[in-house]
Amino acid sequence: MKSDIELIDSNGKRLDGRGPEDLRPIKIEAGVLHRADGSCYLEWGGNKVLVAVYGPREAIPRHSQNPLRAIVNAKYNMAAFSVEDRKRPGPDRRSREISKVISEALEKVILTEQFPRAAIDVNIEVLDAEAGTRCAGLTAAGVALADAGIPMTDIPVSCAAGKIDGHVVADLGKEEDNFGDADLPVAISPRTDEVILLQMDGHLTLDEFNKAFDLAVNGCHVVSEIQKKAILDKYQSASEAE
Amino acid sequence: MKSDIELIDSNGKRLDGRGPEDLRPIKIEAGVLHRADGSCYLEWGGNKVLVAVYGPREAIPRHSQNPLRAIVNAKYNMAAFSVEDRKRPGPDRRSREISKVISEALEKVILTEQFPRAAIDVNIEVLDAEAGTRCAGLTAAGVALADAGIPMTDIPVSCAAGKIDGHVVADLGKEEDNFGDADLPVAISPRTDEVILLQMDGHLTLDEFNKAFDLAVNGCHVVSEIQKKAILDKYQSASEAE
Amino acid sequence: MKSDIELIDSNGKRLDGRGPEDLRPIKIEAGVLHRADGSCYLEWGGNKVLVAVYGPREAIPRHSQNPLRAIVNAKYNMAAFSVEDRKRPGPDRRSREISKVISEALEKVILTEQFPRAAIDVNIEVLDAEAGTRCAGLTAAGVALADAGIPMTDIPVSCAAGKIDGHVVADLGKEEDNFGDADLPVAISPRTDEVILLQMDGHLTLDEFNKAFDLAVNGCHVVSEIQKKAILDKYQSASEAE
Amino acid sequence: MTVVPIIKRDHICKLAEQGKRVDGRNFGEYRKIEIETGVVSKAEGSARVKIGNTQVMAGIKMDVGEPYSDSPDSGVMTTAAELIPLASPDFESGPPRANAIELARVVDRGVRESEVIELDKLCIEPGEKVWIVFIDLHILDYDGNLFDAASLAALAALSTAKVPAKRFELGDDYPLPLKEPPISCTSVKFNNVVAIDPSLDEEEIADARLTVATDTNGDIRAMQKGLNGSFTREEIQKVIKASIDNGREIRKQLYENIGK
Amino acid sequence: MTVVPIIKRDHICKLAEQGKRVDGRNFGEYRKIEIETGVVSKAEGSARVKIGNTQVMAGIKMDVGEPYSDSPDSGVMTTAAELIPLASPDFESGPPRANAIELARVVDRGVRESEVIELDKLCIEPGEKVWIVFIDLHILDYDGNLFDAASLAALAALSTAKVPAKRFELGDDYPLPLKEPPISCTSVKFNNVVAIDPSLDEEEIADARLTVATDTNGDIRAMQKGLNGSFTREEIQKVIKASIDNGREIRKQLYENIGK
Amino acid sequence: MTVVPIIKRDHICKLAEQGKRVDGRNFGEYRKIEIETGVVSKAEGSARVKIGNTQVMAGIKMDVGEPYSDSPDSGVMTTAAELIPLASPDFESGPPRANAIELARVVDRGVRESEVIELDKLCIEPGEKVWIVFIDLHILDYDGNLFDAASLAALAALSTAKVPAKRFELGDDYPLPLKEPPISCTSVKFNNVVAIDPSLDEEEIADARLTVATDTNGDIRAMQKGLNGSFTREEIQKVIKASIDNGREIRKQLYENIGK
Repeated sequence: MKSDIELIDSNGKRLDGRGPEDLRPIKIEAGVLHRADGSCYLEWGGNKVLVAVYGPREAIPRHSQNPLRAIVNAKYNMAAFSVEDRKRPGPDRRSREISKVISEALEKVILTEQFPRAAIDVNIEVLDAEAGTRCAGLTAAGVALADAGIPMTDIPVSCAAGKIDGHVVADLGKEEDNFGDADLPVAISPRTDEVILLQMDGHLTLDEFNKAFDLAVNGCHVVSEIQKKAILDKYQSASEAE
Repeated sequence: MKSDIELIDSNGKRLDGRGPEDLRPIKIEAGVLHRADGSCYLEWGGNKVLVAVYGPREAIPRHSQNPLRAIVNAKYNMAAFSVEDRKRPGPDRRSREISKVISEALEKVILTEQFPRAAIDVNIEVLDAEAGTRCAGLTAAGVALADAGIPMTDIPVSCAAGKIDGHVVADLGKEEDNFGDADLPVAISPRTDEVILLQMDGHLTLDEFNKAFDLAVNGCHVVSEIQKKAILDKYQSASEAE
Repeated sequence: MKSDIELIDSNGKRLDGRGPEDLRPIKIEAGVLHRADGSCYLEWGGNKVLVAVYGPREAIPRHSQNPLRAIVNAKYNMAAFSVEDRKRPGPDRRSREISKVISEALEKVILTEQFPRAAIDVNIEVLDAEAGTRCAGLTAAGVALADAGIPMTDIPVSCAAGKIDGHVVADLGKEEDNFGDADLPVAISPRTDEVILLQMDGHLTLDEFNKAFDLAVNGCHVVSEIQKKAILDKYQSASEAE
Repeated sequence: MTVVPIIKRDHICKLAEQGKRVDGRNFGEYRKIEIETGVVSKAEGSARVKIGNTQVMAGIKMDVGEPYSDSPDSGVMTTAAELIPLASPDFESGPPRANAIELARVVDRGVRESEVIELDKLCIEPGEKVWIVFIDLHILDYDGNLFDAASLAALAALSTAKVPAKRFELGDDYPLPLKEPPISCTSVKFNNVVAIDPSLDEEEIADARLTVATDTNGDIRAMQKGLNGSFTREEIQKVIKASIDNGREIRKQLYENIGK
Repeated sequence: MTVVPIIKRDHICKLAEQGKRVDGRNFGEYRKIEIETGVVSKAEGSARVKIGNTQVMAGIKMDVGEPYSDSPDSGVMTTAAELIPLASPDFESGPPRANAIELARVVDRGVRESEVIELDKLCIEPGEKVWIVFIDLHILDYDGNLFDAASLAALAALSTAKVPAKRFELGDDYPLPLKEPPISCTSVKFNNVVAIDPSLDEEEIADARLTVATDTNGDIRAMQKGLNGSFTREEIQKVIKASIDNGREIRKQLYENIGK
Repeated sequence: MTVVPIIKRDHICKLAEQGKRVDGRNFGEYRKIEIETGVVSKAEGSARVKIGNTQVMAGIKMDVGEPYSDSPDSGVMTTAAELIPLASPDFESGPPRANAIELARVVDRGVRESEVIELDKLCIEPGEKVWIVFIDLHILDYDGNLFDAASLAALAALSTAKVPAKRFELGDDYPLPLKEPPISCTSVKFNNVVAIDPSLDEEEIADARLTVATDTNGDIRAMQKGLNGSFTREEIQKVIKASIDNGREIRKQLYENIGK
């Protein structure tokens, strides 16, 4: 969908004043819930996401168990009040697809073979939504998994890049997502830069793709530092409390 | 909802001529179905209710079993043709809530610990509905459970009271329910007066509540006698048949 | 529903030129799918039907197993694009009834007692629909079962007869089905003429019924020859390939 | 899946070889039929039918709605059957299973295809507003032969139904316009005998079932074969004959009951 | 079905006999309550309420739609609760179960029957267009007493909600018109003591639960008994009294929070 | 959950180390593709596509309906995929699972985001009546690489579809207005090799999957990564290159087939 809005001005400044490579403000807090084995609250621009991890625990029903490894069930859910027009409660096709690609991405970093027949449930709740919720959800899931002490090869992290008014930029905001030319969400294992989630909608030349891909990966590394700080803060406050 | 109807006149007479403490006519018959382990047909004012009890029998699926006691599954269902505007078949939120509170009330009197891993199914079918169906259903369930020979500490019984035009009265009828000020369904174990179901909607002062509560409990005792007579009639006709 | 269309002319010719006892053109091919244990593609007039058989294999879930014999699950499904007005995907009441009567008909000829606790799944997919899909589906199922090597007492076969403009005719076409007086689908075990499926809608005198029944059974025998040829062709091409 | 005890089967079959049925009936004889109408005050029409211990309630509700686009001048009818868990230890609550769907569809076709309800007289405003007739069947006690009990209950409820015109401010109530209904009779086959109006015991061991609906002329208006057995041509003839005979008797009882 | 460990039950009961609760509270005392409003930018109104570790979020969304035919001049309200698996290891995703339905219905009745939302002021065009108010409850962390936390979150969210008239080109936004709300207080009974604001541990061993909503006059506006135990007349009186007392305190905190 | 036999995995991996695939293809080579259009008379457009043994049917149906309120001048499109149990012993009937939903959404986005259907030309009356295009995918035989087969079947069916204007009394039928479609090519990674057009055996042992849709200019129009493995930057480049090359060939075959 095209519009008359100019998404990026002649100085390369975007609607909210960001430069092409800048991310929206991010705030991450680990260990915010009492019942969950691990949890994370994340704000990323206008997005607010809460993640709770339960497990590893016996997978139910039994026929869903994998005798060789744990299964990872990410459930991405949008609160009815998280979007402009109220969303009917319950999973729709979009949320079920996102749950699937996030589950697959997380399985890559979790040492699932340590927990045969188990399930690791990662409940991702979008409370306020404003472009990029799947990146926000996966990023928060990484922190919540770490908070739950789930053994992982790395803390997974996600960031998108895209194209607006012909320019390749990082981390699309709301209008940029609605009226831009392409969106490229990427998730990586930051220690190796292996790509664990990758989707693209829109129109990119091969050159633009490469540029956008690099911006997204760079964005992942920026976010990764914020993740690590959140986990550290949690451990420090926990040990101070002792 | 308010209306211009005068629900109670200056002589304390209600629309159908009843005094404040009078119940609508009640007719109870036990053992009316062939297949069920126990059954009851009950008419209460314009309500017609049929209850069938099955069990105790093995609870299915197995993961629903309680190793220490029987589970009680009351299912309250309204026939599509039982109300003015046809009701879509199948359970709705209202009927599922009523099923839950009736199940909990019945569990209090049934000696569930005698039947670990078992289920006792109490199917309550409202064939004609006219205010007070949950009281009618629970009362009929009590008789059907007795008819099925399920061991109980007491035969549970239910009756409502409420407020109409500022007066506290027993057993609200149709217009009284629609245009009244408050409705207070109560179920008790009549030997001890212990309250096993209690709900209230509307507006009652503390004094009005106490008055309404006592009217409902008195009503329960009146209905309890009719229950006992129905069970006796069944046993007598059964032994005569031998 | 009546119409002004004359379904049969004074010479006994029907809309598509057929005589009263003539069937529409039929084409049957066995073994058309790679994954299925047995399969069949059938064209019958404007109908196009694909059937895949899987099994015998362990019936799942376990509580659906019959310890004495295999269960036969025919699933009749119409593709969304197989009818004039797009059909919502998934089973509706009509397709579930047809699945039931076809399953029962097939159970009569399959030696189910040879495979206790097993399931034999017969997936019938209507790709293009034009009157008589249940007969087409059952007939294709017979061939697919034979192709799968399922032991049977006979290859079941089906054909309908009916009444149009007061005349009894075989194998109703589209307009004949819409505007005719009666439809009588029949399936038989052709070696014994035992009737394994029989339904009738419309209005037939006893004499008309007898006539229609005989036409349908004759039609079954005609189709049965085409079935046998299709199975033979498959075996021959298979043995030539060796 | 219940395996019917071999002993019961053997017993019923042995009796059948001696020309007898478990409950002493002839093979062509129905159990006692009771028809009671007007049993639900909220319904436009209602009936409770007993065939032996089997008990079915039918209620008719009507509403005003839109016609189907391909029949703008006709009312609409719809039939639903609930095999509520009240009626049998084997019925479960939940969405209707294949048995309930087949039952509802057979009753529906019996009414619809024979045009029992004169739907063309149920048009209020062509293309805009028509009467919708809901037939709801509740199985109360299941001891075999649901098809006949449900069909008969539907017909009895329809026969006493009033169009609730007043409630919708469309003039005075009037009887639902109906044509002569066909009567459904069901037989089963077991051990090579054919028996009409099967009890539950007989249904459970039956190989095949055949329902035939016939009208006042003895014409056939609907048929439905069920179960995983077969019928010969001769057996079908026999079933049709018994259906015509019993249908006549049942129609008489229905007419007496509804005062016709 | 989880069997609550006997040891935990014994421990809680033994403490109760000594007049103590597991977390040191009095039997008539609530855990710390925190109310935060305006937490979701996309919602017309929102609130996060904590009672101890229990945490519930409520969001209000509004839309324009048709009124019910029997109240053409009134807005419409609807309440949904999701026991999302985030909040407890025992909550499963899928369609709402009996517990979620009871929760939503109790919160809904608390708002509806007391006419907290002035629905008659939410009519845009009589019989044609009215405001629809959606109350959505998300349970975030479950440590007992969901009814009170959810009710309070709904009230706090409603109290700060704006009618989004501008988005629908119906003039300027304005506060959702509300009356004084009743406050819900829940008590449970175990080992013959009655304790208000049960923690999860207490709920799991409780015999019976009673929720009482009271208004500023101390009048009763709604009650709901739950669980498979019973109350005596005296216990009910005691619960009502505690509900009136605590309701007064909680209302004060709500008003302070929403600047009223 | 099936555990793929270790033996099969070892065999495929060993071959891969020798630079070979099970069926003798090169890693950058497709199986034989067959496209047949106009196979369903009732559909507005239809196609059956085979890639090796994998077989998918797509049918296009059109109807007249209301536009979305945020695009009143545009037609509407919707895509559904049924993994009907016909196609594989592992597919179950019932509501669509995650795999079917992902498949439908990937095909849908491939058509929608590239604006293959010129929806702005499918407006009949702005804000009131537009054409609705239903793309229904039926998987008939599943031997790997459903994404490419389904996408290609959808495109072939669309390419031969006629707008059924006559049936709706809106003038003469005319070809569905379309732009040049992007072609989807899928590769998988196993044992650190990247192979295009995976067979079922290869899919079952694959670590990661990547679908890339490219247009006539070699630009990227959609991507979807799947499975629980990862790709390096270099592998992604390789996959894109192979997708551009093969996409060009497949487009040529599609155009020949639809006579363009």
